[in-house]
Amino acid sequence: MAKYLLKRLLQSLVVLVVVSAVIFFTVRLSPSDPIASITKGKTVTAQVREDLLRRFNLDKSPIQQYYLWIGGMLKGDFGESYQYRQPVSLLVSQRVKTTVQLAALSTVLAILIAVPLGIVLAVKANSFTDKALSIISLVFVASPTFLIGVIFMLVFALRLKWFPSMGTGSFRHLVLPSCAMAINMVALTSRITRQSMIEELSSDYITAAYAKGVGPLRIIFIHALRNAVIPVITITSLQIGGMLVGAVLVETVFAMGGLGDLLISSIKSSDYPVVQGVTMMMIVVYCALSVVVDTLYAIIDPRIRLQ
Amino acid sequence: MLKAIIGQKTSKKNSYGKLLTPSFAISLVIFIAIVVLSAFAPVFATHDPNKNELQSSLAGPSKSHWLGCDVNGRDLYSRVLYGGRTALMGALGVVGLSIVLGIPLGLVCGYVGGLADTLIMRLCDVILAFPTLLLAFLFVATFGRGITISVVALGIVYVPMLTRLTRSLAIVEKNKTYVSAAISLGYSPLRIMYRHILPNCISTILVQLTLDLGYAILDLSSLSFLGLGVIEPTADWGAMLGQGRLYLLVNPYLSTVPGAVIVLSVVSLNIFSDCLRQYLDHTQVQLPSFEEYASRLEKQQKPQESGA
Amino acid sequence: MNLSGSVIEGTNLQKRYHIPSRKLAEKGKELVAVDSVTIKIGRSRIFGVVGESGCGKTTLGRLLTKMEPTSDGTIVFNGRDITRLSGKDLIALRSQMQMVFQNPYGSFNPKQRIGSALAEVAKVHKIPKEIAPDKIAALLSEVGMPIDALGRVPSELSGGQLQRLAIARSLLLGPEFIVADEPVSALDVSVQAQILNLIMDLRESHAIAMLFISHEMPVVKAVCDEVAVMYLGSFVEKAPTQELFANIAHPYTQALMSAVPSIDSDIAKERIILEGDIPSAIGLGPGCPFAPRCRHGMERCRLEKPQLRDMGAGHLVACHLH
Amino acid sequence: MIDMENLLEINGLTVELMTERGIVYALSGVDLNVAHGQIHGVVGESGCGKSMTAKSIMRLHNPKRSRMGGTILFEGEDIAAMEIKEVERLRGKDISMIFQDPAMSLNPLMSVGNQIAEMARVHLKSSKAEARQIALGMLEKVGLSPAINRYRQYPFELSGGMQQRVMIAIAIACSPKLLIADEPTTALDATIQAQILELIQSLSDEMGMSVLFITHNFGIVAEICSAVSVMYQGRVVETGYTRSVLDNPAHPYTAALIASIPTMALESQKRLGSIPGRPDTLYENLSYCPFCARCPQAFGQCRNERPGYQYLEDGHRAACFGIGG
Repeated sequence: MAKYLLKRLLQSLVVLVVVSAVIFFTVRLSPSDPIASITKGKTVTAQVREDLLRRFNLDKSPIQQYYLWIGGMLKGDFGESYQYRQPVSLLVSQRVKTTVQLAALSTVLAILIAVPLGIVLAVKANSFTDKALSIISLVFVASPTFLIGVIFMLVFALRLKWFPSMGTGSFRHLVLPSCAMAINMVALTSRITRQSMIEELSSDYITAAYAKGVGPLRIIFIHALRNAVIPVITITSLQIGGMLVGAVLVETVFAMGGLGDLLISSIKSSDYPVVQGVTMMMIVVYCALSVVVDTLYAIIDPRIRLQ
Repeated sequence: MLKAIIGQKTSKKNSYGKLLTPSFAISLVIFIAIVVLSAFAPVFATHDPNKNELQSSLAGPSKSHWLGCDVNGRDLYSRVLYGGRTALMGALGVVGLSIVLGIPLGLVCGYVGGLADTLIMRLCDVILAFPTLLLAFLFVATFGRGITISVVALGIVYVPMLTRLTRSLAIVEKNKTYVSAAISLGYSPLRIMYRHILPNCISTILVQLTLDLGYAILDLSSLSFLGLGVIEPTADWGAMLGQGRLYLLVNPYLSTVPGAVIVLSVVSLNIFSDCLRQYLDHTQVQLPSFEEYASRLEKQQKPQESGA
Repeated sequence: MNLSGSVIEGTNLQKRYHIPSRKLAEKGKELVAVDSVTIKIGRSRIFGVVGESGCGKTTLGRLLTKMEPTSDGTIVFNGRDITRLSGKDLIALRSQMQMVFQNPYGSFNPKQRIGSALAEVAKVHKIPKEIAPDKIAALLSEVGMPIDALGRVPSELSGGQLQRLAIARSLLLGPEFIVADEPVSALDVSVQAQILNLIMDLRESHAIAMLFISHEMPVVKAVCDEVAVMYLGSFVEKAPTQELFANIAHPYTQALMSAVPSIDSDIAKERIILEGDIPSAIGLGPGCPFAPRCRHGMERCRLEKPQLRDMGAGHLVACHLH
Repeated sequence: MIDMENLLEINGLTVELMTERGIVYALSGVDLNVAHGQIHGVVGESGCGKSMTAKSIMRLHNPKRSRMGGTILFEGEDIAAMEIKEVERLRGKDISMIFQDPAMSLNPLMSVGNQIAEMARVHLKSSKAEARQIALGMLEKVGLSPAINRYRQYPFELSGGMQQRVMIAIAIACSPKLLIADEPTTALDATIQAQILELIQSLSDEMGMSVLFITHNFGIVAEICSAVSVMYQGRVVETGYTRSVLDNPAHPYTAALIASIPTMALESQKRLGSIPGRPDTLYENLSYCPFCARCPQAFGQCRNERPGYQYLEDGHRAACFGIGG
């Protein structure tokens, strides 16, 4: 088990190094002039230009810049924003709380609803409830997060005025955005859970368990569920990536000023240090969560744990 | 009587795993309608989608403007039609790119294996380390906004997913006896991959592609919604929704109509894909009860009797 | 045409696989699937190989047909050394040696009609268009299938029918050597008999050398001219069929024979039940591979691997008892 | 053969299955008796309904996709008419089952010890510690030692033969009166098959347990079964004591089947007997002998009527018009 995890950790470390290079050098391919972004388009004297290039390490070779960037990141220094003239790490730390709260709340909400729902639908497969809910979930899977956000805002904030329509601060501010994000995940996860449960329930070892005289409840919860949950975990881990992006969209809708807002405004103003830094951070989080998920696999499945 | 009817020999053809179920037909009709309306937008549109009529800014539905106008006074109905062109063509581009690169790469990885497989799979790992839209964000940040950049960026993200799927299917097929038989008959690897393995994987791939088409519509509209996709004044569902949300209380149609069209096209694609999968996967076929079966047979019997 | 009359000859064939094992204890060890096997099959002869799963019988078939490269040893086909053959030459050789597989349901591309599958073989190997249809028709009647089978897809046919068609397909190119890898073990008893009869007929009419792989003693006895018993990669006993079953010499062959459930009441037989599982072929020791399960196991068996020795009448045994 | 000492009496069992292509008449009147302590073989080729019979006794069919007729009397009680709750109490406790593919029949995520202990927990309401002791004892009993180490292992760590031993340990954990063995050795090698057969035979002797042994292999029947039923197309066509059936097969199908088996006694290179044609599909509820199309002795009556049983000596019976008359 320890060996498996170590191997997995090393793997993601290698991926992270390659990803960091991809991010850094992709951004260098940009045809636009970084000084123009820094000065917000104003023309400056050669002297000022020189100073700015030195200040942002732009006078060095790309390889050296990459080296400095990586070295800085390891020390917690993600560089300095062009448009705000503040350290990226400071900008991020001011906004990260909102995004983390949003993502965590919606994930927990989604899993708490989706897994039990999926189990019920699998047991009642092809009943009226199953069919009706499957159509509803199809619609929600197909609805972009931002549309759900906009509709929630229209109905619950603007018309009914139950919740604030924008900003952050209280728990009430979080309700609509996290529900908007969760709904998509509930739809997808419950579908996967249902499918996976149905498959497990029709497998040979379940027939054998019935032949042992094991009752239906024990079969569903002790035998089938553990096996069925493996693909659910896979999908959830993939969704974590989608969720980080979903947070960006929902934050935009509800003007929450989180990491997403920062990222989008930086893209629009070619603020490369922020784009690089935030992208890299998101991927680190994504990779870390994937490792957590793989640990879960190992805990559940002896075939992974013992080999 | 009943017993005798049930005893009738049924046709050998599989009669319950039908593709043309009601939900399949409905979803197909809806999707084709959306495609036709967007493809022939100039025919169906009532106005020039990019013409500003500031006097009718944010106007509600009326005789001349069926769904009202946006803040610049552009006709919403016409823009939805033209927006479909952008969304559908874009999604088609994304999926097309993934087909052109993903399927051959997947076949080579799965069937040939070895060093090529290892290298390609590691590359896929790196791309998949980026959550879907994040790589697109990076591309847009670097090369600027625009539909082409968005399509290429998303295409690159979709390729490894299709490569992985094709690869895993190819590995399953590779281990089947008929592939060994083909090798022992002296067939070339290219023939085995394209004539034998691919036809046996294609149905599963097709199911995935229809799903991907829906996801591509969603992802492209997300980019446009954030203002990172199409450039004004090009009509696009996501971008329209993004602008419309600022006037939610004044004219909710501005965001809800493009939103509804997005949902409708993606839902129909998903149902389409679901039906296709159920049709291909025989274990998913829902069987009638004995009573239903008997009454069904009785119905089939009746017209024959009356005809005779 | 060489003088000895053998179609295919494998000498000291060996196949080793490296184990990418994560278990430290097995690291760097090799799986020896086939170990120093020498085999020679003449025209119109059926050579049977019996053994349990994992004994290397299938690998041996794949080595002889060049489906897999050998680690060591030489293969001579019709007097020509084909051990290192590759690329275009190898593909050309395929028409002369064919395989029939265990699972008839899987040996045809499920998406391809039988007719198109047979036509493809003819097309790839450039059998002229004028001849191909007649040839296919003739073969179908020979294996006892109606012409309308050509319009079917594999899922519409039964296992026995598919196996007949698979045999017809392998004969289409006029091969001189066929490896039949458990061709009847997936079939029901009554159908199995039909296919075995067919194989015996074809051997005569097509002058084919055949390697017949099976895990069932009675089946091998029914069709083969010569039989080898294989255990963990090596032949432990090899003899002409009559001779082998008249004087079974190796303790493993004896155990295998005794394990065959028989319907005959009059054969009073001694039951030998082997203890334990078939060991894995990874990292075998220096001694006889069967020694740990053998009831006659001696000190010498654990230290020295017995070689095949001729006991007369072409009966070869690898055992220190003989 | 028909005596009051029967543990299991199946009379006129029919099973119809709903499939994609319509109704399949999987079983059309199966009659089968298993005496106390007897190992009773059921032989037939694939699709003849032998596994279906086994599943019916355990009521393992999906009730929505199948319907049953006839009676299955187990110790005088009709399983076919029971509530599913009652059947659940029988399953595993009085009637156990082992399957063809042990690798697929064991829960991959549960240690084998816990899977055996589960039987004691469910049926004997044992405490955790008691169940563990019972499971350890069972592991020893089926020859998996040291039991302490085996207890903790998972199915994927065991070979096919050992997995089947675990299945047997589960099956006998509550000392059932009847063990249904559905082709338990088909997936195993010859030498391992011999081990498992010996294990089943000795357990049956030791525990006085009846066994319904389903197989396609007449050799196995000859070795371990005292009585045998031959099935064809959803019916038992011949029943009797094993030697009686093997030495004097009364039904043409049984005779042809036995003639087609390659045996060690047979001279090599000789042509084997074979049955022309293949079994029909089961989409029709036949009103005539299902074997008549392939039978060399068929005559007019065979094509119009279903044959009833003709009785020979010692309980040996066969469903064929060609006998006696």
